Amino acid sequence: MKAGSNLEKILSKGLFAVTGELGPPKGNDVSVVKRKADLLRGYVDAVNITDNQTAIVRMSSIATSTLLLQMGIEPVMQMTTRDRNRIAIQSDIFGATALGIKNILCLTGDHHTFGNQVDSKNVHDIDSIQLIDCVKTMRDQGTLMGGEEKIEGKIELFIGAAENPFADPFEFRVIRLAKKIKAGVDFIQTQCIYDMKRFKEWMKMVRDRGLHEKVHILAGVTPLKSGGMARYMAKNVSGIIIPEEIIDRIVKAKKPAEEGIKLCVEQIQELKEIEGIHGVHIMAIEWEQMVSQITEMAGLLPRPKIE
Amino acid sequence: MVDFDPKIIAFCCDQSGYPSLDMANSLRLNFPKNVEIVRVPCGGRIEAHHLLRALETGADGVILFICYEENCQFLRGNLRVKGRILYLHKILEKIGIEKERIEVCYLATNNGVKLIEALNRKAEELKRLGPNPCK
Amino acid sequence: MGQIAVFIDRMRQTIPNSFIEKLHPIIKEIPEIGFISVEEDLTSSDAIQRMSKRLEQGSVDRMIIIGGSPKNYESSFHRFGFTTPLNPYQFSVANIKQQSLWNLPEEESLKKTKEIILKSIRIVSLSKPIHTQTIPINPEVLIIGGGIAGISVALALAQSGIHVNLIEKEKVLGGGMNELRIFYQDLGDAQKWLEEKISDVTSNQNINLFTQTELIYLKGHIGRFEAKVRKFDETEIILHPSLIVVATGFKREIQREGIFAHRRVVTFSEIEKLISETKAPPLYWDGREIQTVTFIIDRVNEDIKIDSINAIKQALLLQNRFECQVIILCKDVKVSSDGMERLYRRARQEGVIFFKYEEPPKLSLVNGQFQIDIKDTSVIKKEDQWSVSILSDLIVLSESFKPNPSNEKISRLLGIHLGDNGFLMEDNPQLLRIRSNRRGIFILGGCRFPQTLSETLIEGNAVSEEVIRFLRNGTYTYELSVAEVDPQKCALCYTCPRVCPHSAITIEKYAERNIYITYGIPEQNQWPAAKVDPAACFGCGICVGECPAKAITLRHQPDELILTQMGINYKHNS
Amino acid sequence: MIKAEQKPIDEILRSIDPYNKILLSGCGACVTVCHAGGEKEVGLLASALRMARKKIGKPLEVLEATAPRQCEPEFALEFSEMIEKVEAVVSLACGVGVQTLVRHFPKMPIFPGVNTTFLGETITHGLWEERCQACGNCILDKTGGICPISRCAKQLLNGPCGGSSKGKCEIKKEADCAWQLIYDRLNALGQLHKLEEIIPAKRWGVESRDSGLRRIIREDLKI
Repeated sequence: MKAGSNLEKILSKGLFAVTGELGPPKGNDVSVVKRKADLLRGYVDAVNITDNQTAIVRMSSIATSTLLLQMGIEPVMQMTTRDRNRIAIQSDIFGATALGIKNILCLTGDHHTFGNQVDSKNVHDIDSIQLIDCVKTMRDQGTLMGGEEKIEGKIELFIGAAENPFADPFEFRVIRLAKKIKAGVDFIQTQCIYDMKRFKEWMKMVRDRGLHEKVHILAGVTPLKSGGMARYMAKNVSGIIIPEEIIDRIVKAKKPAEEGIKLCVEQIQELKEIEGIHGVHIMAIEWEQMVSQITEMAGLLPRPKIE
Repeated sequence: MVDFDPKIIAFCCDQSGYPSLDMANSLRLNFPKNVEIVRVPCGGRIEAHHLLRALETGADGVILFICYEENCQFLRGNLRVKGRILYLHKILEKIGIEKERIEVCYLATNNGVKLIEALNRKAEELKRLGPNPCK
Repeated sequence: MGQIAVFIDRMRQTIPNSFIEKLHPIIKEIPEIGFISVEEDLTSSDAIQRMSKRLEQGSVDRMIIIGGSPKNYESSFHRFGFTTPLNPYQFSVANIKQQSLWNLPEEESLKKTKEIILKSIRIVSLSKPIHTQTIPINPEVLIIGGGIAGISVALALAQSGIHVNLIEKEKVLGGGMNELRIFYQDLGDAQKWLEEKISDVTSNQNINLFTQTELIYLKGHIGRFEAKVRKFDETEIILHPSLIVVATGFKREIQREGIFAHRRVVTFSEIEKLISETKAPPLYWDGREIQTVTFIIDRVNEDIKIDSINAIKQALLLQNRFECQVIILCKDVKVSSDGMERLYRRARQEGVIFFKYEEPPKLSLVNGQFQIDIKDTSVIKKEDQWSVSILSDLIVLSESFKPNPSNEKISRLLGIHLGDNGFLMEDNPQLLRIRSNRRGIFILGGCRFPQTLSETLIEGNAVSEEVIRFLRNGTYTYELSVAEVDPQKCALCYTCPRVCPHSAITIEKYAERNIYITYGIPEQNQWPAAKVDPAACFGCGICVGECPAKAITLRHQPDELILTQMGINYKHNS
Repeated sequence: MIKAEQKPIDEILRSIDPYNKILLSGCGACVTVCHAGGEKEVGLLASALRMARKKIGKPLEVLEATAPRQCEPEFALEFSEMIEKVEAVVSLACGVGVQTLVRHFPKMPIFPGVNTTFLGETITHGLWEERCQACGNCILDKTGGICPISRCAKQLLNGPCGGSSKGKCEIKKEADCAWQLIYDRLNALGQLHKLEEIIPAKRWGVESRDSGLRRIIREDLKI
């Protein structure tokens, strides 16, 4: 065991993992965190706590993760390199692990110009792959990044990263995954998948390189609420591909939200069958109440308890 | 409206503006009173600083008589000067001078009447705008 | 500085004598004035002669004319070959015809006239003499492209004793002309004619023929080009032509899809070959006797007339010589060249059927024959148009005429413009279309636009004439009324070579680095700067207006002349 | 070369508001090439400033001068005589040239007339693009000659982010994704294996501007 987190245990036992996602409040209102966490409790193995997602200022992911720990839910703390240099990153890791956080997701982060502090200076001291390397060094060598300096105590973290099979250049995406594995990543959560054909193509490339045996891949899904949302995402969010027939299906449905859930469940079932997929990551953005239904319908319940 | 004779500097391209001017002269068309003619080999010769200097040294307005687009004997002289005027208009806006004081008028060789009409219209317009405040 | 001659032109009594009398005292006040002379009509040849005599006395070194438009004087001086002892640039015109000054109230008119005259005097005082330059030129020409255009010019030039370098990319000469077997008018043997021409070229002492050869680079300008060509065996030769003729032709292309891929759908070139090689009827193709032939034109090449003319020529032959029934389907019949209208009328008389179409004809195979369905558009109302079905043994299809793929490279190497359509561009539609934007480079034939043989030959004559006239004297003289770069100020920003419409500016090593070496400075001691070639420059002044370092001046119209024309005393405030 | 853009005239006017006689100095090097501060721009701006001030009844006298390269001390000192005659200077040179004047004329107020924007190249006439951030340790050998530090919005060193779409960057849709360019180029060179290597974190704090004032010292050249 590298960190002994619930997520790590489930994945290392070869069980199909389910993770969820929680966006912290745009302020210090703890009740928001509690309400959202309660909606996820028992339906997922761990919950991603986003780190100022889309560069919108929110409660810090360390604080929110700690709140979750207090509620008895396992967090996956996201950490972006957008806002922290390597001093802040390592200091935050000390703090996070001291507070009992055991999962980390290493990200570059959305560009600051998408957020609500466009005048800020982005840091990008290191990138996500270098961050993985940094955390691994801290955990496995017990030293700070790049130096011989010993850490007081022991860093135990299950290291995750994201990967987007739908961004370009397509052929580079697998190379990049291999680099993340080389840097020391333990699990991967993918961008939300709608274009199943392209995803399967990508997974084949992953398997051809034998990467699926070196890392746990959790396939990302996001239920579509409405035709409008599907259209918006397809048009405006780079790195998300939504095939026309899926947009069509949601747009033409009598109850689009229901159809969205149904589609999501179908997708999970299809993803489960792909060799090398060890779990799903359900990103129900501001729609956390649906996670129970999705996991139920997809036959992912009850979630295993491992001591 | 202020009653004065606005001073206009008219740049005439040798291919269109000047022949049109000759035609206007032969037809004995009536000019505004205060016009200085500058003959240039091509619209492309007219530099941005000539135009600013014109305004600076006492002209109330400047008008450029150059060839229609795609009709420049030197292929792109008229397009280049058009670009310079766009740049100048931005400067004029910034310093609070009406950009109408610098204007381009496209002519063919035989547009004597159009040239005079443009000059007279310009004079009227400048009377409306009043004297150039930067003289 | 010497004195100024003043000529007053009454413009055939346009200016009343009374006005001129009033002018005299005003002019006399001006200190620089040498003499005043009044003429009735300064654009007449005898007045110009008188003027010339007066100036030869040598008491003045510049002059002004008080009269009408400077353009009138310039053109009549040019027409009568007026050469003054004065430099032509130390001359200015006070155009008092403007606003018919003599018609204004006296006081105002005299005041204005005086202003205009004083301005002219200021201008003429500022004007510097501009001289001409003469360079020796070799009677040597480079022709790029050995098609009929290049061949015809090469032969004409060689006959006049000009040394011609003819380079051709392919192994054989002839280019697109190899596809033409029968002449349009007299239906004579075009190939035989071409072969004779080619053998003339190969045997001509004055023509240096390089086949399988391409141009690699070009330096220099008119009269002094330096061209490097590479032969098929990789050897490179440097040529020094004075002028260049580009005649690289065009390319034919056909896309055969669906039914158009059928063996009995042929191109114009194929049917031309078949007709010329079949001695007597019947006509066979693909093992089948051909009795009906349908031409479909205007499917591609909508604005090119070669197809129409070819179709009519071939239709007549098929109809007369091989007793075929010919149908021509077209959008428009384009016969706007010499004698073609007559040919078209003859084709109609001989029974060739013409059908206009708007929507593309539909083709299908019925019992081994093509069935072509079209709507007859001779009725204007759409609903009254009925369908027509034609059965045909053979379909003739036009190939599309595409720009030569090497045009882009040629335009880059030679600094000549490429049109949006990919063909090389003539300088200016108002001028001779054989001139490129660059002085000394001519374009002719299909590289500018696909056209008929006779048109190409006419263009070829025009080019030959221009070239011969230019090379006749062995020297080239041009006025130095051009743009000039101050290499000290040049920032090497590449603005001027990019904006020059005539590719007359290059960045060259020519400026002198070391003032102690006074002449014959070796290249390593020169530094690069933009350089305007005076022989190639047209003096438009675009580069002057663009230069961010103000390193370029227009010699015949520097800033001070423009500011003076604007009425500014340029020294003030600058 | 250095690329710059002229400051808005109103901003320059505010800087020189208290003065009645100024020197407008241009530079014959980089800013001339990008049409921001050469002799032509100096002339234009001088006219515009004079006109703007005449309009509000506070005439301004403007001397104009352009140095071949303002960031050399000797060229800067050539302005000495003119600077004695004026109350302030507006320099159209890049930030470097402005500071060269500042260093040599300690008592003279000197204002920048351009915003120094980036180190870039000419794409076509009138279009310049950033190419280098002077990070102090060139990695172009690792990235196929295309710089992700200046051309990737996130300065990623190990491949494109999830926002690379059809060759374009999600942050500026008109910009090419640097990593797409790197991929294409290494692919064309047959060197895709270079992408498998992890490029280690850069030593920003030692090599780049984060280290404090950077200097290049060549003892052999010192006079």
